[in-house]
Amino acid sequence: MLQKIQHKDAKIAIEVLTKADHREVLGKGSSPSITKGTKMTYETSRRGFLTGAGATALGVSVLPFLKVLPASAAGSDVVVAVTGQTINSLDIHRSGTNRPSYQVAVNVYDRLVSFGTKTLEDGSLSYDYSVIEPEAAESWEFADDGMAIVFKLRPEGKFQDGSPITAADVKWSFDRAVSVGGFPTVQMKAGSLEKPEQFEVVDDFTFKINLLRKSKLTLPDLAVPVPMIINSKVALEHATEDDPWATEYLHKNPAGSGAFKVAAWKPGEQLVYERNDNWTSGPVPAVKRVVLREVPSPATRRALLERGDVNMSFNMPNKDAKELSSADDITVATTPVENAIYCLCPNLSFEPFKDKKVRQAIAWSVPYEDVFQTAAYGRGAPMWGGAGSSPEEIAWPQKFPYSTDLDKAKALLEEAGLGGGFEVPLSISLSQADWMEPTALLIQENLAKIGIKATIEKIPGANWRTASLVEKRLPLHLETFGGWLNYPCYYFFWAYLEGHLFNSSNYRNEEIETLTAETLHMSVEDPEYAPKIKRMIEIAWDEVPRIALWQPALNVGTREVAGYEYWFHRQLDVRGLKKA
Amino acid sequence: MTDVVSNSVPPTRNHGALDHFLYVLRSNPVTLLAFMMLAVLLVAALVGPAITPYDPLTSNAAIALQPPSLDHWFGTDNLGRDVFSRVIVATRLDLAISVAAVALSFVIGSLLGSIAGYWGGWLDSVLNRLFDTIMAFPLFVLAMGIVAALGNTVENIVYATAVINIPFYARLVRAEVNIRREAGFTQAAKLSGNSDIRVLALHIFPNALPPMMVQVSLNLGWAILNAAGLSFIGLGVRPPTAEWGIMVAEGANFIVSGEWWLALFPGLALMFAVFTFNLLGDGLRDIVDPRQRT
Amino acid sequence: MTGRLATVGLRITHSIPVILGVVVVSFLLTRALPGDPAVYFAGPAADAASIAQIRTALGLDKPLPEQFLIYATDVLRGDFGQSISTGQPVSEDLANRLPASLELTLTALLLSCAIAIPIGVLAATRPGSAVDHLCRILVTAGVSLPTFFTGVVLIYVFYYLLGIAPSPLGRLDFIYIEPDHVTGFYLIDAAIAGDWETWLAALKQLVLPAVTLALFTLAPLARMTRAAMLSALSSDYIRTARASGLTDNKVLFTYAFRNALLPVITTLGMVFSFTLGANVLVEKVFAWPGIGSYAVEALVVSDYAAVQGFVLAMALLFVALNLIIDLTYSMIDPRIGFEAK
Amino acid sequence: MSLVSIKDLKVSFKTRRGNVQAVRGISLEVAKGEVLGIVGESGSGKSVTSYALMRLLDKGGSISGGDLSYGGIDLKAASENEMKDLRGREISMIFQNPRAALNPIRKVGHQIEDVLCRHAKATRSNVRSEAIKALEAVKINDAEQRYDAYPFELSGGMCQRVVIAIALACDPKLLIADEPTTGLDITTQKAVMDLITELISERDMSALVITHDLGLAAQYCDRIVVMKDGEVVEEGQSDQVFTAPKHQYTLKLVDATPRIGVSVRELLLPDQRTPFPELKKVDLPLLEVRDLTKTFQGKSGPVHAVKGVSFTVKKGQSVGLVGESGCGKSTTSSILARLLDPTSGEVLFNGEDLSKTPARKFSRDPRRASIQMVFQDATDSFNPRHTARQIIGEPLARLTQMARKQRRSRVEELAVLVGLPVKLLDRFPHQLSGGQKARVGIARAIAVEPEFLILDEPTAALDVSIQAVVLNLLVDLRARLGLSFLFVSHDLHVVRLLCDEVIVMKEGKIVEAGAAEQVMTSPTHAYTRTLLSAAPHPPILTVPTSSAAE
Repeated sequence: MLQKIQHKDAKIAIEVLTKADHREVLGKGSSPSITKGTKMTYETSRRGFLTGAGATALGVSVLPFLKVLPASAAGSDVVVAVTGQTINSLDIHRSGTNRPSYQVAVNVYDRLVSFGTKTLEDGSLSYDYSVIEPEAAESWEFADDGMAIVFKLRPEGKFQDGSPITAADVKWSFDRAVSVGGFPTVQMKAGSLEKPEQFEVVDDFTFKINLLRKSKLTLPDLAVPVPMIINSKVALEHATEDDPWATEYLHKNPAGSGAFKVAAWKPGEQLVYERNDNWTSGPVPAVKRVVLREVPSPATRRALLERGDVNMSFNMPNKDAKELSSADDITVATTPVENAIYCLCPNLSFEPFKDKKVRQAIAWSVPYEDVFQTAAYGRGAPMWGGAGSSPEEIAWPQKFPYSTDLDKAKALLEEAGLGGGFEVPLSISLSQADWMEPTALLIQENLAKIGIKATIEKIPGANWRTASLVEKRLPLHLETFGGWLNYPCYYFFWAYLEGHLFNSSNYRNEEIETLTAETLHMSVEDPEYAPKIKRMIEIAWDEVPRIALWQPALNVGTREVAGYEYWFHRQLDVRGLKKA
Repeated sequence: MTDVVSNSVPPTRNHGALDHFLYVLRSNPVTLLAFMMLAVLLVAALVGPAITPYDPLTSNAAIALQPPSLDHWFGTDNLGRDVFSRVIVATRLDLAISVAAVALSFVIGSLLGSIAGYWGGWLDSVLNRLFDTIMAFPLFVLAMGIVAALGNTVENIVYATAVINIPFYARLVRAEVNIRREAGFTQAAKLSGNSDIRVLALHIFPNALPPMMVQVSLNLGWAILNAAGLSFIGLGVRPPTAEWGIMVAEGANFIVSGEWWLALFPGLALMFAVFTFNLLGDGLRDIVDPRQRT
Repeated sequence: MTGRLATVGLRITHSIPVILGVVVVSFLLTRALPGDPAVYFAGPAADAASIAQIRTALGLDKPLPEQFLIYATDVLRGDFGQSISTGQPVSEDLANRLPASLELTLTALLLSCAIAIPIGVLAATRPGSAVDHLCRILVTAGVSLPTFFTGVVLIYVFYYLLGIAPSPLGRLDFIYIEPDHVTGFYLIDAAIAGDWETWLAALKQLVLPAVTLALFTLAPLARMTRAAMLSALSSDYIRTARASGLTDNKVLFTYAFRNALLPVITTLGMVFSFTLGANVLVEKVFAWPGIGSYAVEALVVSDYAAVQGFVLAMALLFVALNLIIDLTYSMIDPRIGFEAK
Repeated sequence: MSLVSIKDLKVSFKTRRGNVQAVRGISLEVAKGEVLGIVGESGSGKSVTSYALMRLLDKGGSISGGDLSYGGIDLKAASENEMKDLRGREISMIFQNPRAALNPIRKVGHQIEDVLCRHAKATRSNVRSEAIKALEAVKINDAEQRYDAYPFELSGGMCQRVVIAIALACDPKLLIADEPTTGLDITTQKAVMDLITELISERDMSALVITHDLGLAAQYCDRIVVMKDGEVVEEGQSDQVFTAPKHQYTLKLVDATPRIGVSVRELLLPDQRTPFPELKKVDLPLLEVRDLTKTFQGKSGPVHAVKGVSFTVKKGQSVGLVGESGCGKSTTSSILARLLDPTSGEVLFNGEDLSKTPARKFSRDPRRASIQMVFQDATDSFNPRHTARQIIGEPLARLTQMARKQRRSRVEELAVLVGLPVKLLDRFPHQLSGGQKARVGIARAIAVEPEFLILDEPTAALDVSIQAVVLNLLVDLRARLGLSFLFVSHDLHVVRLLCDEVIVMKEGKIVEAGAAEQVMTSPTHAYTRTLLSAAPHPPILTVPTSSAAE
């Protein structure tokens, strides 16, 4: 009884604080009706216990002896998660915004549409690529000629500041995405969304996109984080002549309509989400707050999860995932990343790799199983040992028809006239050393067995993109690419076409160039689609400019939290989380 | 009072360098310990690769992450390599890095410090500002910057470590040279017809050696730590080369999951080496200083 | 007093070339870093055009001397530029993070002094004894451990195994709210706010990283204390004091220790600036939001402005520190006339 | 009844070579009101005795036998706390090098207060005035202001007064003065000794004066104990010890003390005296110094070290340059040795102006060999890493074309010439005694057969008996090699022994110059007279020294 009363008191105190003190981030949420508190309650509440009542009641005398306040005690509507990376901006459109920051776009902003949700075999949740669902848009329809899409916005749609979501906001946001340059513009382009003229405000709640071409990629591309809807009224207030898109303002101040608000953000330390109780684009989330702490050391992250100090560890190392999956109270969701492969890339700009046989020899020499077990701890899907030289289906990625066969490798090398072997640097990125280093070491060892002397070259993270993708000057290197839009043709577009960013092998094949161009926008249902894709895969297997190693997996460990959903963007979507 | 002691016992014979060395060892158990430890390190560095039970580079995924056993005294790492062999083999590289770095900074620092301390004037001022500038950098970050800029090879780690140590030597030598610039024996050497450079090189500088030996030995240890720190940040030597710092840094990630041996043994080896060098300092000074002989 | 002020002015003038040197070197160093920040910050899937656009936006398309000129004028105006990776003005980042590093370093040094100085004094009063050797070995063992290793081991033992320590998550466990910003030092700010629970929590977070750093700084301090005490104790004025029948405490503290303090303070200053730069590793291990980890991250992604700002801030700190040491020195030692320096 | 009684005291030190007996059973007594001098050369154990009395032996030292008592208290058996109560209150001590004897960073007033408070001779309220009284007692002007002074702000003599004030603050009964005047200028020496004796007799104290200077002991002490190698060799009333020494060693000491009316040969024991060599003098100027000035840039403006000095040294002549510290004599000698460039003026050597060649380049000048120097502090003038052989051979290697083998024999030749046993040639400087070092220094200086030799206080650090030998050696060498000397010293008595002419310098200027005998006997300048009178005046020998030895 006593505890209950205390609990109530503490709750009020913390609520008061939330209003009184904006830095307060962990209280029990705010209620607009209570705006004043006595000085006393304010002070006691400064401790801001997640436990609220319990710890306050036990008081100072007990606290020093509490080892660590477990997250499990942190109240039923607060989730504490850890991640190894820093969120450096709240604006996905800004240049310099890093990948981990994309989750802000997911959680704080809405898009017109979203993907559906499905349950995977292992019981974990995943987004469903095949289903497009409404988000800020209530409904949409294609024009008769298929060259335009008209979206009906939800009339009740509200931004977090209470103002309505209008078509003008959508247009402003889309204009921004295609105009600011850099990644957002490129991503929009993938959906054939290239210039502001395509976007049209029909009326307050009707928004029209005029298409440049018919493409299966357009609608899915509207569900990726980039085309988020920004409150243009707020943004324009802060726009200047030099900064017409208000990048300075939105960088630190989100103006969205999403399920969560940003309650606190300290780059390098933490980001705190607070529920938007008036979310209009979906069911209001179950948890009130999500605290995302940045902990660079994976060992510390693991310890925190194991000790129960956090509810969630996002993007865990494979080894931890493997070992913790057997723990009783920890659930590890390991989802193979769609449309992604870890590969070994021989660069065709370098003499020995111009010969297909040499590339094949290398493909036959990789100790796949050892690499998969050592570098990935068996998390993910094997991409070797496929049955035939032609694919049965169009799924991507699928097993390449190679496996470890040093004799075959040697023979191929002989055939290529390089029986004596050669020397080559094997480049890896310092910032991805966790999987690249063991992989490279094992490959290096086997290459040595067929006479190829590889020296491992570590390239600093800052230089990796320049060297591998922009200048494409690494003779033999490890590479990873995953397409957000889950189509084989999309993967080929980025990774097999000459000059395209992820084709770090400098590969060119006329047939693939043509086939990709033909299939990229083609509907999957088109009868021509499957044969063309199969042909592309066949060529890619035979010519192996990219030697697939395995399909990586995203590991997320949770504890007393349910509702984690895998997304193609590989960022934490906190909207569906529930305290178990 | 002390002159009583030295004068009332007329020295009977001239002790040789070896005698003196042995005396220093005898008189100070810690120094004796340090030299014994150094011997262990040197043996490991010289014959290490020949005596390891396994090839330090050969992986064996089947026996990855095995705890220490009779077969693998220090266990195996995530690629199934024998940690014991790697720790032993790494000795040579780690010692080489620190010795090379320290030698480089010793030579350059001594040269610059001697010049600054002996001639003084504007040269001294300029050099001093230069040293100040280097010292004003957060040194470890400077080392990181250098390695990052030049690329992470063993040579560059050596250069980076040397650069950040140069001011310490230069300062020390400068002070030591400065106090001897006007000393009687310096003047006597000039009277004997020695040019400035001869006076500096043959008379003043050798006398600055004893205090420098302390610095050298401390720095040897510090250079190893520095290289290890760089490895921890990811700017260490190339894999699969065995190096203590990298092994500790990588092993550190395995501690929480229970594979403590990965970090512990290279960590102990690292500590052993640094510890040895740190302990060596005073003993080395006593040995180099002829005034300690009677 | 005016003389002192004049000398302070003179000292500051002396450090101008140093600061200038640091500005130039840090500029060149950052430009020598590998990697093209434009590529890095253009983000994934950026094409050549957007990379070029970013490059222009960053001013990286201009010739080096012009870039330097722009940078130098900005610095003169107190503008350290904007960090690309955190997206914040560098000065703001540093102002946020410097107190964290300072708090950690100062606590560690305080701890270190509290142990090293008594040990050094003890060893100096019994040179050559077992106590002396033991001190030397212990202290040396401390400095022989790489800080990141010590840190990880301490976390493993005290947090993971024993559960005594709080989770190694930055400056304050997330169940606490950070105290009102006054100094940026949580211990001080919490004390000002009278919030002793937060104070205690902040202290608990500090213990492990501070111990890690302190272990590393024990050796130079203890060694110097010992050496300085030995030389002070063997000096003539100690003999005079003894011959006057002064008590052991008086001789040891008023006479020997105060004199020995001078070199110890010099060492302390060096250790401080060294530690502040070198706690990079400790900050990384303990997720401590200090400037060290900031610098490392900036360096890794070639974030020019952040690296330059960090280095410059450290250099200014270094100059200020030297000034403080000089002032302290002159307070302890009357011989150091200010004009003599 | 005696105040202090020492019986069969033995003190030993633990060293690298085992235990060393520094004091081998000495006995002595100090009566109330008596001033006892302990005289002996370095290593005689005289200081150790006094430290043993205070129970303040250095590390490794211990009283291994005998009895010590003070006013009936057994000092050997007294606890450390009892000793602490005695020190400063009953027995006080003053030291040589007074500046170092004071805590450099504590106000002198506070240092006196520390002692007063320790022995409860003052309360918190009156401690300041008591300390000022103590300062006044040692005749410090403006005691009130000096109270706030730090040692570095005081002159050497003033520091010694403060040390005395500390020692006497608590009215002890016994004062031990350990070489109280060493390191002070001769005029200050006298003032300090006069003050000590005055205060002692005023307060009816006893004193133990430890000194290597027999003359000083004879002048200020009632009774003298002569120590050698840790043993007492002679004891007696001071005039008696000095005028009628009984022990051979005392005789040697007495003889070796330079004093008016004795020649350099007479400093030696009679059986060691060889006939005075014939000195060749040529009436040709070797070195002419004209209007030499030297100005240093100090921190607070220029410092004029030498202000227009002119003099001539003739071939074969020996000129003495006398003055107290800071008078410019060392600067002058450095310029003449071409280690320093003059600001202005000429240094004509055999008619050529040496100052035209900068000091920096002079080491490669052919005339380098002609001018050599013997340094004041032999230890400092040797490279500690070189053996005596290397040190003597250095100028030969640099300034002559001698082959290695030739050089080796020449070094040995030189060693024989200066009386250094050849077997010592392979020792490092710190392994040699003071006298041996002086010989090495001389051997090095004459190795290249210079014409002109500058002797910068070559005997200042030596015991008198060794000084006597070295001075005679110099005389012999001068005769044999036809050298010209410039002998720089603060001690007129020593200069007189060796020099034909004397130049007295004060504050960078020559105040008096003339033939040595004449300057000594009838000085014209007041400063010269002060210098002469400040030197200790031992009782004149009444008995011819030679008879005592027989």
